[in-house]
Amino acid sequence: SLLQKRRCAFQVTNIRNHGYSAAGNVSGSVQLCENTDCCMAIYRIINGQLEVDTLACDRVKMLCPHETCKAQPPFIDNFVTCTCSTDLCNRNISLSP
Amino acid sequence: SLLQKRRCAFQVTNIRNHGYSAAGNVSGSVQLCENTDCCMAIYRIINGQLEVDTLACDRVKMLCPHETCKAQPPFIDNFVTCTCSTDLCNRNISLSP
Amino acid sequence: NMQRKLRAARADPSTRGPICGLGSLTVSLEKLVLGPQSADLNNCRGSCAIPLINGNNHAVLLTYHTEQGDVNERGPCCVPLAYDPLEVIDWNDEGSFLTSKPDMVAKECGCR
Amino acid sequence: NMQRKLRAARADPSTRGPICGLGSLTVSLEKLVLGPQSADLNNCRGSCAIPLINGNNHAVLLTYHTEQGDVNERGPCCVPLAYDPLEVIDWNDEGSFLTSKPDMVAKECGCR
Repeated sequence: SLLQKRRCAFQVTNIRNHGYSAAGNVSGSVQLCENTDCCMAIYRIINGQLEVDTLACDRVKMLCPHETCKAQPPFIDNFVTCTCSTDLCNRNISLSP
Repeated sequence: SLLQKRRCAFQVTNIRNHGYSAAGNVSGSVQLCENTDCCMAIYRIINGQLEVDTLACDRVKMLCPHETCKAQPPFIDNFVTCTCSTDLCNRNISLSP
Repeated sequence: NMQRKLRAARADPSTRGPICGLGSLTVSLEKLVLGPQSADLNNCRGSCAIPLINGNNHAVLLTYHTEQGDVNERGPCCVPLAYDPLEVIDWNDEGSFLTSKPDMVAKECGCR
Repeated sequence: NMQRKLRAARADPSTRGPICGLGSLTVSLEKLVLGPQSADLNNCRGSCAIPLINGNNHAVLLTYHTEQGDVNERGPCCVPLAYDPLEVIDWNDEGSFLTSKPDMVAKECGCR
């Protein structure tokens, strides 16, 4: 809604990634987005498995036209990125071939 | 000659003109040029009379193809400038129309 | 001062296209970073004629020189003089990370 | 790093004219100062293609963008990035005087 801030799943695996905390208050595994309606997920394909790299509110002004997180090629270096615009939508990712 | 430094008449009327001293040692009204073979004269036409503005060794990398100081138009704002390449040649100036 | 003198020396007033200035330019970053997919990096465009936009002495004298007929010389060009950084998502072997890239977004233009 | 990635993305090696660099340019100063009559102010000339000479992130991405087909956009331009001053003889009502003018002589070039 217009009054409620967007809530996104939050998980950061790379310890160099301090910047995402600035995107909004984190409580457990949920972040309350300060300046965006977009949630973001970055997965990495390791040995054929999708593993979480980063889940957070968007920090870098990505587009998020979809309600669910649909990752589309090209995938760079086995990283899979998607954005979405509903609460906690970045918990699940769907890959289109 | 190649061994002797160029000697030029020296006279600076504008008190803002500190820079010319750096062109060579000054003794009375003669300057011994440090880095150039060119003498320079700047006159100013005031009430139809030529008055000395600056006589010194050249500081700003002027050309001096002539042995005597021949000023040629265009004259900017009544300033008349000439350069020459013999000792004390900038004592006298000749105007070509 | 030098520009004033040159302006006085010019015969005709300039009647060319848009003068040098900042405009929007959206560039795809898709193969370079994990995000954003694209960004408005701006660009500088427009003509450089006297009086020059943000010109300096070299640019003013170069304009004067080329306007006097040396058409083979590179004339002044409208280019960015200052930039903002842009935050992007880069990656290395340990995973993705946020990083601020310098000199990404043009924010001021001038003739050089 | 960003330039390396873009270079890898390019299909064909560049085979253009001289690349961006510094060259001599003698400019008349006759109507502007009492001396010198002319001076070598240098100029920057040459093509800006990847790998860019002294490029920065904006210039690299702009090159990439225009090389991908946006021919209407202003592409990177070879311009001076640093200058030396030049000593000239200027004048005012009190007479002539030596003065050092900044940004007169180009001494380093790059693509912007």
